[in-house]
Amino acid sequence: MSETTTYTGFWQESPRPGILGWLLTTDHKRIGILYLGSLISMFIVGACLGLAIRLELIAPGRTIMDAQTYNATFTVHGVIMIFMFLIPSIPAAFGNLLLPIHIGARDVSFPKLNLLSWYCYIIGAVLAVASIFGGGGAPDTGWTFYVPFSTQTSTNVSLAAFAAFMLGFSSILTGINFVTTVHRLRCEGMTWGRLPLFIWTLYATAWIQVLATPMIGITLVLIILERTFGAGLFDAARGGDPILYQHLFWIYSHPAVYIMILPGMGVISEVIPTFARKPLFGYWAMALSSLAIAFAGSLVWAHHMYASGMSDLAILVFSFLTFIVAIPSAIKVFNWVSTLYKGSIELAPPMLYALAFIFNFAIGGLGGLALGAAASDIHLHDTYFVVGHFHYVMFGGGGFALFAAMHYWLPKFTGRMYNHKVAVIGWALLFVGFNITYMAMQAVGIQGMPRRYYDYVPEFTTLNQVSTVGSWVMALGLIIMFANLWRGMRSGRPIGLNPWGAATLEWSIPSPPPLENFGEEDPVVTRGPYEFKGVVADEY
Amino acid sequence: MSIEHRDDTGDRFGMWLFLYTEVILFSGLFILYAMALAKFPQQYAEASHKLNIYFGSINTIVLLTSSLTIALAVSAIQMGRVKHCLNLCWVTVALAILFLVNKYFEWSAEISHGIYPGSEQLAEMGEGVTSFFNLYYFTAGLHGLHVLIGASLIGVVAVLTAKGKVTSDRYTLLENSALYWHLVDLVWIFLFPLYYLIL
Amino acid sequence: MTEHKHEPVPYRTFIQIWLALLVLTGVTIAVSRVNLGALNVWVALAVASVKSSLVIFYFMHLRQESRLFKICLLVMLVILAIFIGMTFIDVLYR
Amino acid sequence: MNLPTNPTAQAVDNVLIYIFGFSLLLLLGITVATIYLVIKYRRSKYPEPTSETHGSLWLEALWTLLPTLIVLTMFWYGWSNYLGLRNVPEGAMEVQATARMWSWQFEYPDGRKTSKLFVPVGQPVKVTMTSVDVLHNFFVPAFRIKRDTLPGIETYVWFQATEPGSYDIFCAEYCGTGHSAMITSVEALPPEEYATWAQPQQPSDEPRGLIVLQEQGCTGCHSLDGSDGIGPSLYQLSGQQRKLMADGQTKELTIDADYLRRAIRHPEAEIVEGYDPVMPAYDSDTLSEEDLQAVIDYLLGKVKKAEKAPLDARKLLEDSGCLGCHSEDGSEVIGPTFKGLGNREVVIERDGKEEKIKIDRDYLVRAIKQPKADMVKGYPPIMPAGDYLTDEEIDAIVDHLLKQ
Ligand code: HEA
Ligand code: HEA
Ligand code: HEC
Ligand code: CUA
Ligand SMILES: [Cu+2]
Repeated sequence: MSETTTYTGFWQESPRPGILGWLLTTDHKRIGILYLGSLISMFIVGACLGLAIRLELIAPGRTIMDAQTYNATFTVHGVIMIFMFLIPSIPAAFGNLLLPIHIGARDVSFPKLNLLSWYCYIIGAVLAVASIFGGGGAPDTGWTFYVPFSTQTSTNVSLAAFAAFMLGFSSILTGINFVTTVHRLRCEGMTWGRLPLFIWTLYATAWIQVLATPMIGITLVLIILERTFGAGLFDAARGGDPILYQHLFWIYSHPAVYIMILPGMGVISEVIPTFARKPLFGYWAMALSSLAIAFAGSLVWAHHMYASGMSDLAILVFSFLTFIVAIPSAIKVFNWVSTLYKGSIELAPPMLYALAFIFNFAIGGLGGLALGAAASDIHLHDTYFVVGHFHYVMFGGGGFALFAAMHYWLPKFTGRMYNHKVAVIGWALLFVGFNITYMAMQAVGIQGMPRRYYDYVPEFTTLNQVSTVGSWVMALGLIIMFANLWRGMRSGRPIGLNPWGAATLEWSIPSPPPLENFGEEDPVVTRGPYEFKGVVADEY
Repeated sequence: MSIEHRDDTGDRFGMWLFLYTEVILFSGLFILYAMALAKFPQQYAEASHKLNIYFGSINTIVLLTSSLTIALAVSAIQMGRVKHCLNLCWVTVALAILFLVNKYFEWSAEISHGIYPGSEQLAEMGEGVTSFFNLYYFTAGLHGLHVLIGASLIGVVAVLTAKGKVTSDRYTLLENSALYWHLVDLVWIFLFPLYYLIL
Repeated sequence: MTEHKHEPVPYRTFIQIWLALLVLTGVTIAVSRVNLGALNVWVALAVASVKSSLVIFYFMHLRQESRLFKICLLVMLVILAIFIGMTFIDVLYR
Repeated sequence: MNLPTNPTAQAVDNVLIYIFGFSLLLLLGITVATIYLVIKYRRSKYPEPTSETHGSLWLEALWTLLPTLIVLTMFWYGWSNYLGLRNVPEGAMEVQATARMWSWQFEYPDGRKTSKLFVPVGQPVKVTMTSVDVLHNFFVPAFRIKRDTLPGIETYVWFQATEPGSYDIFCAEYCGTGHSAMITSVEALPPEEYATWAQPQQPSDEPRGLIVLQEQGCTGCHSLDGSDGIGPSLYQLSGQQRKLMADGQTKELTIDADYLRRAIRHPEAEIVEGYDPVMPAYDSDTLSEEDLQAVIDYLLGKVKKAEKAPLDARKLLEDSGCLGCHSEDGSEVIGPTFKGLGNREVVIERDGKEEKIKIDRDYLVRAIKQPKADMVKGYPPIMPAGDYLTDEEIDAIVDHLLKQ
């Protein structure tokens, strides 16, 4: 057993020993690990609910649950996956783990606030779970909480809304922290032009978190007030306007989809150059397109509302702007692909996930174009095509990027390597199962099956069955992947500083990194993040 | 163990970012207001007359003055005049309480007239008026909550100042609380004309 | 990192600003009693903007802060204007 | 082909095909390029990269400009065809639709009300919509039209059926427990047939109360045959005992006219135990006093069903598609033949066990309503349940079959 001799870095070094050393830590790496653990747990809960949804839909009519339970199931599935899994996933877990190291700092600007943000997350998660079991029954509004249904239903909507409010607060605190850190704590020589792309995307994301999240905060508060006072804020008969609710909701929730994808794009922009051993193609285009997505993403929210009764002029404007956001995404895809040109490509597990990301994201994103065009959205709106679209971008994009990040960086933070063969098997099953599941959903959506449907007409049976079977393949892949990573972290072979031969700062310090990251002396950076000349990969 | 890291500018910058989130938070209510005003200009003017302009104006003066005192407190601590600073902080807190007391009387008067969210009487006055008062109560209520938080914050900082934890060398805490307080004032600067002065 | 501290602002400046704010408050109240139609709202907003600029630049020391702070404020205001303005595109033309 | 093209469906399909076509090309291009590059520049062949380039302004400009052009065409095409969905042609027939949890009601210019939307083929129809409770959405996949219905606000869609037939209407905005059951259909009739249908109605042979129940959408939540729905079934109410929750207390009463009146006018006051207080109140504007009386009489069984013209069972078999799978002449098609059915014995599988039974009325009813319950040995389980048939129709069919 080599355990005793291996170095354990921040896992052991701490001002406080034991469990308190974790619960009261202000170290960004430990907080990152806390986040990772909690959000993976939430992911597993949410994913099992997803499996239950698919099982119910294997045949028309009732199979395993009644309509009310089904409605609660997809609501909780959506709330968990969005607010508790994907929004915090990469920024809060890997952002915390890596942001300070990437810019050569000891920690983030506000370490205590960072811990507070994790506690807000935990409180939100606990309240959300409580809302499932509390008095009125699990919330059944869909994750969008549309009025007037959400103000009328007798389920625990207020509690769930408050939970989402806390999660939003947590996200805001992370955002404030990251913007400040990037501005204030870059080490000597870390110019804007030398920031790794991951940091650029985190920075853009953090701005969205700061400037958009409060809008969902006030929206949720209004729902709670409306439920307690019955004031009629969104009731047309009392001077309100139900469509305005949808504006407020999407003003946040559309930018939020870029909170989910941008950091993922950052991860892919780290992984691809490393495994092609070649500088990222078009660094500045990549950096600026991240900011462009963040900015333009705040201009397009009403594309979720083409069929809502909104004015036609608004449809014209928002449809136009929606297409504009697609352009920076296209730039990114083209740049990733051209980075491969004349490289030296190794298909290690993180790279496989990155390539799968590009494919899935392209399908999802191109599907987004059909949704962005006014005429076609009228047919596709609120059908399973939308469900397919967002699983492609959120799971196939955001989720796969998280898995890429886990395969890429977890060895760094645990000091141990997982089994590559098993990782490839898990990846293949996941990738194939994923595409079966969601391609079938897109197809059935084009045929006209509406979403949030407990029951469907018999014509849709076959495709739904295909989709359900696909979800089992995917489940198998996920279990293999998680099991392999877990075993690797516990008992894999120890690795050196730099197993992949990457050029960003974290690879120049021990694995796992020590408490102070860089020791007594702050680092001085003299080269860009993707200059691989002279970087040698350690054997592992 | 870790070397004390200090970045006052960074701390202030973080505070500004936080204030932006507060602005956006309130803006949700202002969006609702703007849309409803565009829809019911007449009824909004009518409803606005039902609010007591004296309460509103006095509260405006109270808040502006409290903003002055807390700004002075920051200058005082910078110049090392701790005693001055403490007095100014407590005056600010007192003004905040005055504001809330005023608000209390104003609201009780209105509620006793049957005007509050969800009331029957309100419903009879027409949709525009209902919408006006709904938004008025929610916006002013949220603002009142911020007054409460801001005043408590300043109270805590004043205690810390008295204990010597806030000094002419490190006063970011006071400065940031002052920033927060100014935000409370800023919101009111818009709230006041929009609700009390629509003609 | 260069530690940047502000010069204390003299009491007198603050008191002058406060007086200006009080005067402006008087102005909006007075203007609001004159019926200008739809213009009333715009005047009220204009005065409020002037008042808030005074608070932001003086009381909140923005004048003394670096350019970064000012740019960020501008970004926030632009986003805010977008949120409000673009919602009007729907509501006014429905 | 000179199939008439459906105007709204065509407008949407053009855009769908255009965007999906382009998307497919782009996806293929990107995927093929990626796979090619990954294989060509694999590390085993090129241990070191053969280029150190950081980018190219030219390429960058190219792939900013190209996507811009592509998406702008998509945008414009999408928008201009969308206008086709909004601009209602002259001379459209106007129908007023009301959505409620979980049923639709259509009101025609002559005041007639139905729960399915009957339209003549070839004429544009404008549906003006509103909702009485929460958001719903009028979605006809076949015509590619969709629009929310909002409480207190009017919205509209238009379409033109070009082929006679029945087209599904789904509710595509989540609205609670019965969301997925909020299905009805557009019944497009040839103009002549529509004209007959739209004739000033002869005094209908259905009791007035039943018509009202269907028009008002009561049957969306209440069954009339004793099966449980969102609300209690309205089957044989007379004399039944009810446990009610009122003001937080439970009480018990026997159903009578007074109670039914209260249950419909003020449903929130007394809630039947075990149900949610979701039933909307029907005031005298929605449900007139006479209609209410008719409903109550009907529910209490005070009206006898008028004698009806006997149903044509042969026609029913044909219309319902039964003859697609079952023959009448003894030949084996997909399912067992109907010939000689009346005096046959069959081997069925029930819960995995085989059993031989004599065909009787009960068995046939079950076979039509729940075909999966008893499977005739040797046939695949593909028969759809006949829940689109009314009880009378099933009765008529069974009578007919037994005589074979
Ligand atoms: C990670 C999350 C994520 C991301 C990144 C996106 C990205 C995009 N989304 Fe999606 N979307 C969601 C999550 C996301 N979406 C969710 C959750 C919903 C449903 C919410 C609900 O109702 O519950 C939704 C719904 C949704 C709708 C509303 C559908 C409806 O309900 O009617 C629309 C409509 O415009 C839309 C559009 C787009 C567009 C244009 C993009 C673009 O950003 C995509 C850009 C990407 C590409 C274009 C592909 C990559 C580029 C190439 C392959 C190169 C070639 C490209 C060109 C030449 C253009 N999305
Ligand atoms: C990140 C976001 C995310 C992710 C990853 C998923 C994952 C899945 N989702 Fe989700 N989904 C949403 C976000 C997401 N979903 C949202 C936002 C909605 C909208 C809700 C609404 O309408 O309000 C939605 C709605 C939605 C619907 C539509 C419901 C409806 O409209 O009626 C369906 C239907 O099939 C579905 C299915 C699935 C499935 C099968 C998975 C699968 O991918 C799950 C795969 C995972 C597994 C199969 C688990 C395997 C792992 C384990 C069992 C753990 C083992 C652990 C160890 C060994 C450590 N989802
Ligand atoms: C949204 C679904 C819904 C609709 C539409 C609806 N009901 Fe109901 N109804 C219910 C529910 C749920 C209950 C049981 C709870 C209660 O008593 O309110 C109920 C109860 C009743 C009862 C009492 C029945 C009993 O067994 O005691 C009657 C009578 C009734 N409804 C008649 C009608 C009529 C007539 C209409 C149409 C004009 C109608 N309902 C429309 C849901 C509905
Ligand atoms: Cu009605 Cu969904
Ligand atoms: Cu969107």
